[in-house]
Amino acid sequence: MSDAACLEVQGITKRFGGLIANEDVSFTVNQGEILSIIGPNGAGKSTLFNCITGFYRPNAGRIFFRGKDITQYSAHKICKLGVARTFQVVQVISDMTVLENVMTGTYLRTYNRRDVREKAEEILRFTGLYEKRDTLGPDLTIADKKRLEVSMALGTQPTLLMLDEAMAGLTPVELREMMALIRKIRENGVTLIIVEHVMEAVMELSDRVVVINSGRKIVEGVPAEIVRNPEVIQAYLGDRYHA
Amino acid sequence: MGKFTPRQIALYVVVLVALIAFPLVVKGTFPTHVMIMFFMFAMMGVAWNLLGGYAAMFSFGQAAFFGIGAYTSTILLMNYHVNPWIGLVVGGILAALTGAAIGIPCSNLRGHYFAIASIAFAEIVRICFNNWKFVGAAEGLSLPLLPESLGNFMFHSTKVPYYYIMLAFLVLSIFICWYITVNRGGFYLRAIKESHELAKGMGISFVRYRLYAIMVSAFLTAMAGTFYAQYILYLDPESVLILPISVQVVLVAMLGGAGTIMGPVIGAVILIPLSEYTRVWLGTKGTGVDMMLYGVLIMLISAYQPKGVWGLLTAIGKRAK
Amino acid sequence: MLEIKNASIGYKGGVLAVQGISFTVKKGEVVSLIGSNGAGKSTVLRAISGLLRPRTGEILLNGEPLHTVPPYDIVRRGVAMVPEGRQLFGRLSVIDNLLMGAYAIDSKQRTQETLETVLALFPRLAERKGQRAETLSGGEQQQLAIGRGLMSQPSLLMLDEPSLGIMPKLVSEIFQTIHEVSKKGVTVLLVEQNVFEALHISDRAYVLQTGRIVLEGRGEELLKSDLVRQAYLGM
Amino acid sequence: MSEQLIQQLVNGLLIGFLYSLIAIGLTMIWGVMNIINFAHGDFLMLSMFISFWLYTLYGLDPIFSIPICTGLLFLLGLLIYKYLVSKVMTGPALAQLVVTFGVSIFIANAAVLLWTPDFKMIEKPLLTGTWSFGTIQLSIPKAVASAGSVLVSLALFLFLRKSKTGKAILATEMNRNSALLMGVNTDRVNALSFAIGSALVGIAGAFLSMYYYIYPGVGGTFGLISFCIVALGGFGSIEGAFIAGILIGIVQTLGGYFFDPAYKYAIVFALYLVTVWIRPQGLLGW
Amino acid sequence: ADKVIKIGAVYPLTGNIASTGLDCRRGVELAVDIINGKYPDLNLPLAKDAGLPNLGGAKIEIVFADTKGEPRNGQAEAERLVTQEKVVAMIGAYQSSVTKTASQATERLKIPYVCSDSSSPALTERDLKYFFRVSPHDAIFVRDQFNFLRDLEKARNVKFHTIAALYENTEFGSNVGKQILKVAPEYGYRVVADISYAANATDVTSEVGRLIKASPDVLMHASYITDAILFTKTFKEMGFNPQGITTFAGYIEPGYLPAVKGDGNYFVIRSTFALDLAKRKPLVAKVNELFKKKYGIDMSENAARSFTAPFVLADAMNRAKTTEAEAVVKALLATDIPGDQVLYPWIGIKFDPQSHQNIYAQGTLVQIQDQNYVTVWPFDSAAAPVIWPFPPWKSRK
Ligand SMILES: Nc1ncnc2c1ncn2[C@@H]1O[C@H](COP(=O)(O)OP(=O)(O)OP(=O)(O)O)[C@@H](O)[C@H]1O
Ligand SMILES: Nc1ncnc2c1ncn2[C@@H]1O[C@H](COP(=O)(O)OP(=O)(O)OP(=O)(O)O)[C@@H](O)[C@H]1O
Ligand SMILES: [Mg+2]
Ligand SMILES: [Mg+2]
Repeated sequence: MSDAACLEVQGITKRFGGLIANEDVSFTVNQGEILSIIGPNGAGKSTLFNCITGFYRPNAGRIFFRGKDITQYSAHKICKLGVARTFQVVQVISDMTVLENVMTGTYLRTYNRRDVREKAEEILRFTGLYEKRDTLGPDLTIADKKRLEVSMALGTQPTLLMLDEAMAGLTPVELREMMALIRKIRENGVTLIIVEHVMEAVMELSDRVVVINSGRKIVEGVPAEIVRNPEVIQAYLGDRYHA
Repeated sequence: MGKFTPRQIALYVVVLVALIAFPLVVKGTFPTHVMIMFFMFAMMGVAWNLLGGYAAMFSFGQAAFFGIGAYTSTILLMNYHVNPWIGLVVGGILAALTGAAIGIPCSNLRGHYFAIASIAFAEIVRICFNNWKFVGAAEGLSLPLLPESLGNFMFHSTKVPYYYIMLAFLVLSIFICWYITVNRGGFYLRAIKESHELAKGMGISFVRYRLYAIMVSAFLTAMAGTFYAQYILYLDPESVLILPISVQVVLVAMLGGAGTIMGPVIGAVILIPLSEYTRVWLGTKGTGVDMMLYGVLIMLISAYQPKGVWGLLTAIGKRAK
Repeated sequence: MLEIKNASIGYKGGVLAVQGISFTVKKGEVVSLIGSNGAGKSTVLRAISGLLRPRTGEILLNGEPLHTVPPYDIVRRGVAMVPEGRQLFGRLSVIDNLLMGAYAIDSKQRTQETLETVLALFPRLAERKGQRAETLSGGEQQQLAIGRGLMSQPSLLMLDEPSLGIMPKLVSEIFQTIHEVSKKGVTVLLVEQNVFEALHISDRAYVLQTGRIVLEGRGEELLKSDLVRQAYLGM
Repeated sequence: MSEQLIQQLVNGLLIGFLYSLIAIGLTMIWGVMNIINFAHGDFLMLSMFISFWLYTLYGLDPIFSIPICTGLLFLLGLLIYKYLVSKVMTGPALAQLVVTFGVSIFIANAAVLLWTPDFKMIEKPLLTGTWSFGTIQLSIPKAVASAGSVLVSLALFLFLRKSKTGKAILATEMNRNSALLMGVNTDRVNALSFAIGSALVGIAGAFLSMYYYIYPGVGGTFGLISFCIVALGGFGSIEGAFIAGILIGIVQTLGGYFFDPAYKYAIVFALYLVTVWIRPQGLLGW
Repeated sequence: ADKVIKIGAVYPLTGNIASTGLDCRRGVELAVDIINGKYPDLNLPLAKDAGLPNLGGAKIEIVFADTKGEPRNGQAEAERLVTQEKVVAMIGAYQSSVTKTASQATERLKIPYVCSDSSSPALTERDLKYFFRVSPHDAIFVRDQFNFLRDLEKARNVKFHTIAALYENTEFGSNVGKQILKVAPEYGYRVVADISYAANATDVTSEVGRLIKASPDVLMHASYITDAILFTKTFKEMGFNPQGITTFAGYIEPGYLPAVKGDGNYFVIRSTFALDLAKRKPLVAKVNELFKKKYGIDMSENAARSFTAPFVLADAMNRAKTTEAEAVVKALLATDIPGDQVLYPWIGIKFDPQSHQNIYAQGTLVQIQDQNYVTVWPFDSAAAPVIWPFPPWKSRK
């Protein structure tokens, strides 16, 4: 295991009854990089996410986070170790304001109420939601909700941030903003794994891409290679993508 | 939340002063008794609120904690001559531990499953106490009469000291719950209430925080139980462990406004005097009309003012500004 | 066919999300509503399908008022909606979800035929027939939502961000499907973030900004307009 | 000894079937609307009183008052849904939980006012007595009620699974707005489910009135146990409630027989707690 | 205006056992009518004069209060009645647990309390100064039943070997159960089944199953009314046929017989009162007539029990010539009402100076014969011979 490895996934298999959602998936995420996971709908990306973050127990395989075997850890413990995530369907706390939502995340590592508040405000400035800090969570637009979810995850001060379709449903302008935010997060030294169908974002952001299909990893490589891979085109991108 | 305007602070101070002055102005045991019952149910409502209002764990089993508090201090006093104040703390701890013991199997239960589980748990406790010789079984326990003093937690000639003790308990409970809810615990409980998934994703061990909530709630409720035992000086399973007590607590919190600090207090100030005085006025007719009115009130408030009376008051307050 | 006249729409206890908008959709057209998040697009669709009521103004379908009809009858007038966020029946199977889509249709035979068409359109759904909808992957769910919308054999189909969370290969297929559906005579009202694809297949489009229509025109035309290029295509 | 064991098993089954019959109405309401009807036991009591008065005033045997009890309880369900429950459907969960408490307190005390707290019993119902199979005694009315329980459960199960309305009921429960978009009149569906749930307990009441005493508090323990059954079986699961009812009947009877009758309900509640510890969604819940 | 003496009465007038509370209340109200009015042909204390002659014809007024059957309300209402309504004495409560807290409150307030309707032995083991009990308690009742069995053995030349104790597990039943277990060996009976159960049980087949398995000669059953009805039905259904069944409380509630009709026949029940006493005691007939005139129903056991307390209090106050508590307590201690002035087959009313329990109180046993309560023991005051052993269920119509 290299020093640079932030996360190492070894031979993960996850079954739901007879259905194999992940089969023997292995890959490594290096410290400070952005790794994208792409693949057809139902390929098992979210499942993989859930296995890594402790929401599912894989049937086989092991997961190491910064050298530590976290395969059997529960979700909240993994978060405490420094892995934060967002959900494919946005989740925010509906009876809290934006600020309070972020404070909830921030409480993970900070105890004093005032410090928590300051830190949360700082994060909101960073993510550009500061102006809306007193808005109730559900009153935000989708774009802002996604941004809030990222802010909440940042509140837990992760070293690895995992985003499940954080850019779905954004307008091109919003997409640009989100991409900028993700770059900024990376610049702060956070490693990122993103699952995304928005290829623009995948192409521009990722250092490396892992492609899975029917639960198995089919290829891994830099974005430019991936989009030219016939298997990927056939299974995922479709012919029109080049157009 | 967590911040008070000067006007609010002034209001709370005025109310508190009025409550402190009450026994000096209004003499008579019955009004004092009604106030004590109001404080007691308000306290239990506040404790329940931490579970039901903030963490959406709708417990219908608070009577179990109430009973454990009452029984523990009484048994300690009767069999081992332990001072009731120490009994109060031991009872609270025992109730908290019981809460934890039941909280673990129930920690994955949501919504109604939790509600039913809490009923089942409280019924088991009731049935066991009802048959357990050591705690007097169905016959109950009469407390030994100690000389009247604060140290003995017992007064025979007047109810006024009970009044102040219960008022102090209530204020203490409100403070504890307020403190918890404006700090990490409150944030975490609300996150858990929103979604277990979300909470886990934010590093919140929902099992642990739900347990904390149960334990604090159980401790405070058990305190009320010890108070009850010292106040009535007799207890049996039928008077401290039954479902109607749990239900009363829920109603107090719900009608006042669950999930708000003062809601249960408002609920209690309406419901308790209402039920005490309707019993006095209508109860002797033996027709149950008082209970029918009570039922109608509950239906109307929950159907037409589902945020509780506190919700109504804040709405009015906002409009006034 | 569909006419929105000066409609203002808002949520309970909130301010107006849509203010005095008017637009029309003619029979057989594909019309897109585009606009940034929170512009009020979904709100408009909700009002047409009856989930929300306009506070002022009216909504007419074939000249008859629609805004006084209860939502469950609107379907029977041939209006179907594929809502934002899929909104499936989580514990029903894929097939049962599709059949619920045909709830308003009384003919068993027609239902069966549509079902076959839809399954042919989304082979993935045929594969997962018996699976509970809530355990489908995000994209599978989206497919199911669209399929369910088609099951009522609508004359007006409204789609709220159908390409959200769909893999690139399928995105084009979905727009292709919409195009085909419209060719069969179904009128389509489309809300999309994927502005490029949406405008491509649209006959006409309206641009919504903070609850008002700021621009309208033919699909291809709008693709060339500066406003759209800057704000929605990010060029 | 083993005869007594068989007898106890039979008794457990009989009470179990009755529990199932009482509980499926509750699971229906609960599953579809996500509302615990705390007045369920009181509905049972009302139905028993209806049956009693039909017998006393018009000499109608309880077996014939089944349709009337069912119909009247259906109406009651409709009214309560329309004027109370529908108001809290979109409100806070707690209000939903509490509103039926009000109904329960009201009905129980109104019954006292109308009919006094005294005990009543139907004197000579058509169905009475026991069948003897060797040393095993089988109470005829209980056996008939059990058959009724099986039929009703089966009918409801098929109705929900197979009929269009049944599916609409399930769909409404899962996603109200979507159901609306599919053309389901969700308000009517909710009213219908609440009414059907009430009607089912009406059937149970009519059966129970054949061999049980009747007074305003009669629903208490039955209500409490049916909550347990419904949760044990899994909310909204008809099959679950059916199986859980029988299970609880048997456990209660055998527990009382072998262990200690004083603790038999404690055993039932403990069984519930242990089950949900292992399966938080109940036996057949989701 | 006439002087009025206020006496407080706490009863469960609403709630689960309201029917019993209302029953008690009727007895009390009739007693007050008799005390306050002129009933020259009634041989009851103070019946002949209007009011209390020694207190200038003062009238008794009862202030009722509802406890809902909850101990805390017993206490609160007792206190309220004394401090706010200014009652000078207290009666009632029915449930022993409520009587406990209510009498505790009056003890603190130094107000006399005369109870004639709670049967927990513990009530008169507390050495309270102001508390008196007229009626027999459960320990006495239990002994009565054993005495009955012994008398029966002698009279019929039979021998019982085994008994079963069956009792509901609230305070009343478990008290009785405890007594049965304690007393049985003294009489040489072996207890073959000791079964306590929940009074609100929905089904009691497992309890009866255990009884059948134990097959005792005699069953002793302490129950409330719901379980009495349920057990009767289940005994019949499962064919439980011991030689005889003697019972407490539930089987004599007014609701029992109307509910079970002929199935109630033959059960032997402890009682302090039965209408057939009228044969020996004309007083009973006269009082019942008044009762029937006032309420349209026959006097029940509960009503008859509660009926006595106002007389005892009024008699003591009349002798004390004051309502002042110490004097009334003194007069109560000196109470000596002869047996012919009470509604029950007692020797009379006289309180033990220490425990304040009426030492003359005793029970009788009635049996349901042809759906009537008939006094069958003590044998010398029996209205009819006891039917024993019970005919098996199969042979009944
Ligand atoms: N709890 C579950 N039970 C059964 N099957 C499941 C469950 N969760 C997921 N699946 C199935 O596993 C497969 C992988 O699902 P997953 O959500 O991981 O896909 P995905 O790659 O995230 O797809 P998308 O891009 O559409 O979100 C899908 O076919 C899905 O139907
Ligand atoms: N359920 C609701 N309650 C209150 N306000 C709402 C609700 N849903 C949306 N809004 C508000 O209405 C406005 C318009 O929202 P709408 O969902 O119609 O936007 P949209 O154009 O569809 O955006 P998106 O692309 O995010 O779906 C927003 O300001 C939003 O905050
Ligand atoms: Mg996914
Ligand atoms: Mg939208």
